[in-house]
Amino acid sequence: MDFEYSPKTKDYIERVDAFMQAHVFPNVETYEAQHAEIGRWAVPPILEQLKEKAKSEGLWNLFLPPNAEHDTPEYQGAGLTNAEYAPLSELMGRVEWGSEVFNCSAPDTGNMEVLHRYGSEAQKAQYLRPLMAGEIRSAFLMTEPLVASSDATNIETSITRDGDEYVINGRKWWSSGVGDPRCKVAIVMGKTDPSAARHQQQSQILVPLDTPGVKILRMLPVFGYDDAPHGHAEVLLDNVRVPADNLILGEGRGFEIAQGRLGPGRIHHCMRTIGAAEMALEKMTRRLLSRLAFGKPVAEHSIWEQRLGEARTDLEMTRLLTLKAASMMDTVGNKGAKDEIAMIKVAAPRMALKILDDAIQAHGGGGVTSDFGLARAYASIRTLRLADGPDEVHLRAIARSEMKKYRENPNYPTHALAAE
Amino acid sequence: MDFEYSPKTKDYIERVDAFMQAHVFPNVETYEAQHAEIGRWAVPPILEQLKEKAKSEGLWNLFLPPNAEHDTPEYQGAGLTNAEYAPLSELMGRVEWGSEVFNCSAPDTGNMEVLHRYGSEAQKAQYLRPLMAGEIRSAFLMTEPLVASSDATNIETSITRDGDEYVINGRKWWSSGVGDPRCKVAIVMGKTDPSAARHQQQSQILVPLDTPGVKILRMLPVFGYDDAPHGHAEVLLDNVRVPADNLILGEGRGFEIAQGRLGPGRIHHCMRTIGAAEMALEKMTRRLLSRLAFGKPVAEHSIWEQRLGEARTDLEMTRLLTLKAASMMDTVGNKGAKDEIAMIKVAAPRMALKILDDAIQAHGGGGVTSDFGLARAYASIRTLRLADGPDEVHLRAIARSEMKKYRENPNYPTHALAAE
Amino acid sequence: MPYTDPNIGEMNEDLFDLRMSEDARPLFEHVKRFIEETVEPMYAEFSALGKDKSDIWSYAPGQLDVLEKAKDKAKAEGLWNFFLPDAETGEGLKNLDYAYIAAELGKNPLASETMNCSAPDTGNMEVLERVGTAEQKERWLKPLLAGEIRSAFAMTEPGIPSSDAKNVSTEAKLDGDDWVINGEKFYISGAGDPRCKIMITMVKTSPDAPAHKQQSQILVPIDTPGVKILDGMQVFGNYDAPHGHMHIVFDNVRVPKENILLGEGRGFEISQLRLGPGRIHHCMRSLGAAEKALELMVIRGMGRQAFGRDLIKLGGNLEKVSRARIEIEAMRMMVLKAAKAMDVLGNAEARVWISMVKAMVPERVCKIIDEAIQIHGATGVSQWTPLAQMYTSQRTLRLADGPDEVHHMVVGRAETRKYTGDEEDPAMAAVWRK
Amino acid sequence: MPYTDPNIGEMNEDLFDLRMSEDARPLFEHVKRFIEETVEPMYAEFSALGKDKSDIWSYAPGQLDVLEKAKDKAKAEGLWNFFLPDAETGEGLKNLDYAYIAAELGKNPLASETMNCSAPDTGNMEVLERVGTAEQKERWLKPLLAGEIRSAFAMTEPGIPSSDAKNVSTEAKLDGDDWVINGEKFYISGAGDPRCKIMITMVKTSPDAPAHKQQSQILVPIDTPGVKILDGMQVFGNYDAPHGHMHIVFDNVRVPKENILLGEGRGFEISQLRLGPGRIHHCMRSLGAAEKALELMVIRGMGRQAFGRDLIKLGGNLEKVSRARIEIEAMRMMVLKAAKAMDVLGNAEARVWISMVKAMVPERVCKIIDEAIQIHGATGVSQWTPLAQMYTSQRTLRLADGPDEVHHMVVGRAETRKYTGDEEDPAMAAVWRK
Repeated sequence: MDFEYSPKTKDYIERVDAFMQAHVFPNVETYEAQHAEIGRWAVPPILEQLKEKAKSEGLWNLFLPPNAEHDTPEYQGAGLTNAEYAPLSELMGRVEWGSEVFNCSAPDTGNMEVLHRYGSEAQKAQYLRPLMAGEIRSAFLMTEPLVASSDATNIETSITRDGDEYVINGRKWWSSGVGDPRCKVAIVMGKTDPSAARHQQQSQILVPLDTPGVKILRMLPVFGYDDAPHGHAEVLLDNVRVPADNLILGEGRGFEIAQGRLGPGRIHHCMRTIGAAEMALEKMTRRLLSRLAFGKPVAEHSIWEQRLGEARTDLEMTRLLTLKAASMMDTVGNKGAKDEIAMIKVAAPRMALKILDDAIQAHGGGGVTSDFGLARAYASIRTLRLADGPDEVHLRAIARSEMKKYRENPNYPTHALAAE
Repeated sequence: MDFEYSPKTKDYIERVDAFMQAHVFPNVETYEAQHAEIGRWAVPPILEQLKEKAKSEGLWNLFLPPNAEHDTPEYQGAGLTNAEYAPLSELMGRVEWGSEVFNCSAPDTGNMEVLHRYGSEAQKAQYLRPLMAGEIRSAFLMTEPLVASSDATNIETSITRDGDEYVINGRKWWSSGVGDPRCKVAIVMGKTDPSAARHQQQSQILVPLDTPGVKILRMLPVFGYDDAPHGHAEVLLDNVRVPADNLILGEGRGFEIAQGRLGPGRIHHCMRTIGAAEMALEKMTRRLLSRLAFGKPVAEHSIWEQRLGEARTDLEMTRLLTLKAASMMDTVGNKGAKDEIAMIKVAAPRMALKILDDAIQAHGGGGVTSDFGLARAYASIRTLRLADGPDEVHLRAIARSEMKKYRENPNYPTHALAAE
Repeated sequence: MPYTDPNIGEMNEDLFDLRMSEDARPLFEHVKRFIEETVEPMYAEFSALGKDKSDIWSYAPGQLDVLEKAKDKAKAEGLWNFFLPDAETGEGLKNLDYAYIAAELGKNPLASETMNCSAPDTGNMEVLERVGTAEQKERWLKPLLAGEIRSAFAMTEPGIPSSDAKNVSTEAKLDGDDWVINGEKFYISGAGDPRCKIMITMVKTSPDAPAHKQQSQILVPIDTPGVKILDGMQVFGNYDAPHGHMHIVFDNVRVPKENILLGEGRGFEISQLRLGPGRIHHCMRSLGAAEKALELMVIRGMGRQAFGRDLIKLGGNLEKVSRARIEIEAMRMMVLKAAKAMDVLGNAEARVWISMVKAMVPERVCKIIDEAIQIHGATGVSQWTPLAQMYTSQRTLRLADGPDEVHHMVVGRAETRKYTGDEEDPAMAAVWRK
Repeated sequence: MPYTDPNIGEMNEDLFDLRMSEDARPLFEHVKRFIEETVEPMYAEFSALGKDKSDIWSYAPGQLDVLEKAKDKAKAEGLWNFFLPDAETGEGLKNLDYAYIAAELGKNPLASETMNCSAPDTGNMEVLERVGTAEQKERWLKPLLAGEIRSAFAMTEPGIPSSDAKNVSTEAKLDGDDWVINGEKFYISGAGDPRCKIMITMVKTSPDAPAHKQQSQILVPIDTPGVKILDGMQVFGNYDAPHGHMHIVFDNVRVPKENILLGEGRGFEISQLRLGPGRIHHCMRSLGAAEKALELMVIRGMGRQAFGRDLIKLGGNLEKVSRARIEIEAMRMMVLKAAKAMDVLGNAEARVWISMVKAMVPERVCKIIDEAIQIHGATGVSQWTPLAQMYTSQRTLRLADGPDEVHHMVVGRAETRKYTGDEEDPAMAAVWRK
């Protein structure tokens, strides 16, 4: 076991951090000023400028791990493994739109991975190429308002074959990214065969957002935030017709595809969350040092020392487990890492929310308003405890692994695995 | 970064685990039966038999890291670094007296490290040799009942030079291991010069326990446990005279020595604690699977799934941070690892106590009694939140490191360290 | 002020009778009925009218008409200004009785205002009633009592930790017959309302006086030149418009010398008047929010299935429901007891009780709402349930009127004073009001 | 039994008057004085006499004499058996009044016994009083009421989760004129006392009856052949001797047919009688422990320094003190309310309130004691403070009388039943007693 980053990772950490310090942090205000000027659902030009710059420095598509089977000169990432990319994701996560600068933002990352692995040549040419070039953005339409989507077999949108086309009908929500004017295509999950075996009913299909019948009903606020220009949409799919070739991989293979996409996405979210927690801890500490109450710096009120100490401890533990999960994905695959991924999916947002809540408290009225970005980060990370399956589902999965050891093998040796 | 153990570590893990499965777990009952028969303050013979066996298999003194400066053919450990030893410590910690089988139990480990590093040749010959051979045991007399010993400058025991001797006067408690009939010597912390600079007042000195004036006032219970035959004593030092040569390193160097000993000891305790937590989680899971209530296995009452999931998550995170701290001690030294050591000192017992408390709850009346060892483990690990400085002191130290970044350097770049 | 033991941990018998008094029951029943029969339909109409208004800082055409109509009805039925003690006898509703009523008022966002019992006007009216000059009463108290105008209380400042009220730094200097005020305030609640005409403003007039005598309170008409309303403060992304929590700069604002309340350096003294009751009312309203969240949690848990079981049987949800119910009942008793303590011991003596509930209630209500959000999945953070909105407003309460930490200091120090007999720092109470 | 809404979350006015009744005050004052003047000095003497006794399961010479002397005094002063309702009128102390008194009794470990009001005798006497035959009363109730013997309640079994009382598996079979009992019980509290003569034993007599009609309760004299007391159960290393929590095997124990209480299959019915009051008393005593812990925490925090400051100002301790105080006051009100609910609604209807406090109090008191341990450093876990002992006994309460989880199920399901109207599972209440 070795807790030092490899020289390659260190090099990337330095480059990404330097880029953040030199170009991203100093432009946060620019971004906000431009955004205020051009309207909620437009993209501040600074973002595209920064993307060009990052691309020119080779800090681009860092998220896409090497894949001998599917990599081609045209379609390949920067060659970083999940474990190598994870700390970079944290660094980017310190600014809400930081990941996008490096073309590493959700849900594009997941969609690119899916297309890279399972897309046909035509699908790649049409969608993967511009996505990897950062020319367009994309969405993933999975969750539905009318069913408990944490149990994905509940998904009800229908995808029905009709000649050379599929006809799609259904209602989706929490379709993130749909608000962005650059968002051109969505991957839609739905049922092609309701009579098939439980895990073979679903398929995934590519739907250009300008297809007739795709109706954006409205943008959903998260707490008071619209998360513009990204946005979370409620989308009606009303007799949407797309060519049959838009189906990914084949009918009934929706689950298979979904399982592949979840692992890396969760790692990325967790690492970004850790980055956000680092920012909150920094802001909290600076704030506590800078303010006096009842005759001494608030930092010296001892309850705050305890909170700072706990914050740092929780943060370090969570980061390590996330890095381990990333590393396991590289070495034993998504499936072998599934418990660890479930663990960080629960642990990272909880940790960050606790730190953010304390940071809000330390900032007084400034904490809940927009001045320090804390309330907004809280709202956005709170959503992570619900997205991709609520905590309860993941804890249940971990518990079942725990039980399985003894249920299936009552003679399971005492802690053979304890120190593995 | 690499989360796999090295082949060497894996080999040791296998050997220690195999030894535990083959010889230690099956003899827990033997130990208890013998202990019940021979009396509280005698040592069950099985323990010495197991020690012989472990020694013959080369599983001996695993805790003592290689030290080029001080290692000699006569005085050296098994050659494992802190990071290599840490997982073994966890495996041993699954049984309360497991560490001793491998001559790796506290406070001997700390005392041996001190003697190995700072002892004179004569001190080594007299005490280190039999300690490393497992022939005698030892104690460390630090904490005092009358002062807040978490602030070690408060220690009041006096060590006064008188000709060729030192005369020691003071009262100590929580002197662990003094109950053991094999315990022959103690390292005593006290003041040689109350007028010196604050951190140069203290010294450490070797005191054979049969020296006149060493009075064991009584053994302290922890909750209801006497922890026999190990035991925690209150000791009066009443004009205790020892040769001047018994002083370790030199007058006023007590702090220097103390700082060296704390790091590894804390890692060991934390890893043993993690082993105890693993045992508790296993017992809890098995129990929940085996009992029915209100028509279904208790394991399926969903609150228990949540607790199991959280337990596994917390356990994994804590283990990783502990391993990282061990690794940092090897690479950047005790001082560079001080924050991480403080973090695990707080995190590991808290994690284990939560899991033990849930496990107690799962066992009903059996949980608080002696049948499953859970109440006893709870009592003993609860003490760890107080020993070696209470949580609050360590959290404070972590908080101060956090503040230092910004206090001393207001221009500290935003999270340059975030992903280090 | 020598500190007297607030009877915490003691068996002061009077504090254990938490029944509503018989006298208050008719009012309580009347208010309940009025909300159901008049306020609720009015609120529905009011909301419908406001649905597409373009300026969030205004009222849509017709909105104020329906509101005024309901206010007139309340006035006609005698449901008006009942928060205020009788001007002659000094007697008013007991705090305990008001607490029961506040729980009802909390059930509709416009209920308090319809009966002219809404914050921050209530505190302002109380202050004017008790310490206002005849002229001040004529000019400001009268229209406030009539419900013709609204008001704000300008206390909190962005640059300093306002939980220690000694820090207030907006300065007022006498220049001839005028006070000249310079400074910056934020979270001035209610100042966004177009009907808000007057602000009671906390200022530093006497920097050389002892720490607790430096502050004064001054009446500042909101249209005075130099009062610059910069923006509303968002709370988790919401402006809470048109009420608003405004960010205001005082730039050489001149008001007549007579606008000072009570006198120079007496700002703290006035603050004592306004702190207790308001906090309790907020806490009672918070309980209403917690009840609502629990109700939503149970209904959702029973109506939705996953993995073949009701959600309520998954994820430890039943225990979460139980813990929520236990907390709610415990909080209810504590709030009522604090209200009773104010009645029996007086506001000053009851302050430790008040701090107890202030530190206890919003934090725990946030936790309950958070659990309710969780069982709703993504719906929980959206506008399809009131939960996200409720969360943000309860979260804000943990900072308003003194952050939790300050109240824990008050309670903790009361505990240590049992052994030391020391006095309390009076600054530890006066803070910003919502 | 159709379930009736237990008024949780509702405004049942009677539940909000938590004052001690006037009638009870003289008794309350008398008990308080008696503890101070008689029990405390007696306890000091009792403890001194027992200091070096060799057999922990015995009383040292003289110990019982001083105890009996104090008991006689209590009897002479009329402080005797006041837990019991009047045999003729059926009226007794209100639960609310008893709750206040229990808080006083909790202040000394021998106070309850000195006034013949200690568990598990109280529950056993109540049961005998209500359902015993004339003969059973003569033989067992009389000496219990006179304080001549003590008793135990044998319910919990090691092999099964006793929180679901349907699981009880010790069997009793009729063989001629005798019941023959076989099985294993543990945590039989009080059975270690040499004065303990009788056990009310929960057995399964009717395995073919419906689930709730299989159990019966039978009187088993502790000296009956076949009753084998194996050992005491340690609780965190303590035997709590000589009272003890015993592990007992029933090996072909024969008792006469007439020893059954009430009748075959009526075990659950009897259990309903004994559950409510006992739980409340435990909770009131727990509060006493929490107050004690808080007191020790504050005193320690103020009297000890580190890093140049009082401990109370380090480690967030002042906030911990505040949180402890808030919890204690909230718990006090909840326990009193549950007691009042028993008075107003009856034990069965009040069961949700009882479960609320049972799930709330010991868990939170453990937390408070744990904080107190923490501020004491290693002293906190040793015998130099009562804290470790208090912790273990409070921790055990989280399992006794039904683990927290079962009580949360009771409360959670009551919440869901508001919407479904379903009935409750009566098994969810009857559990082992301490």
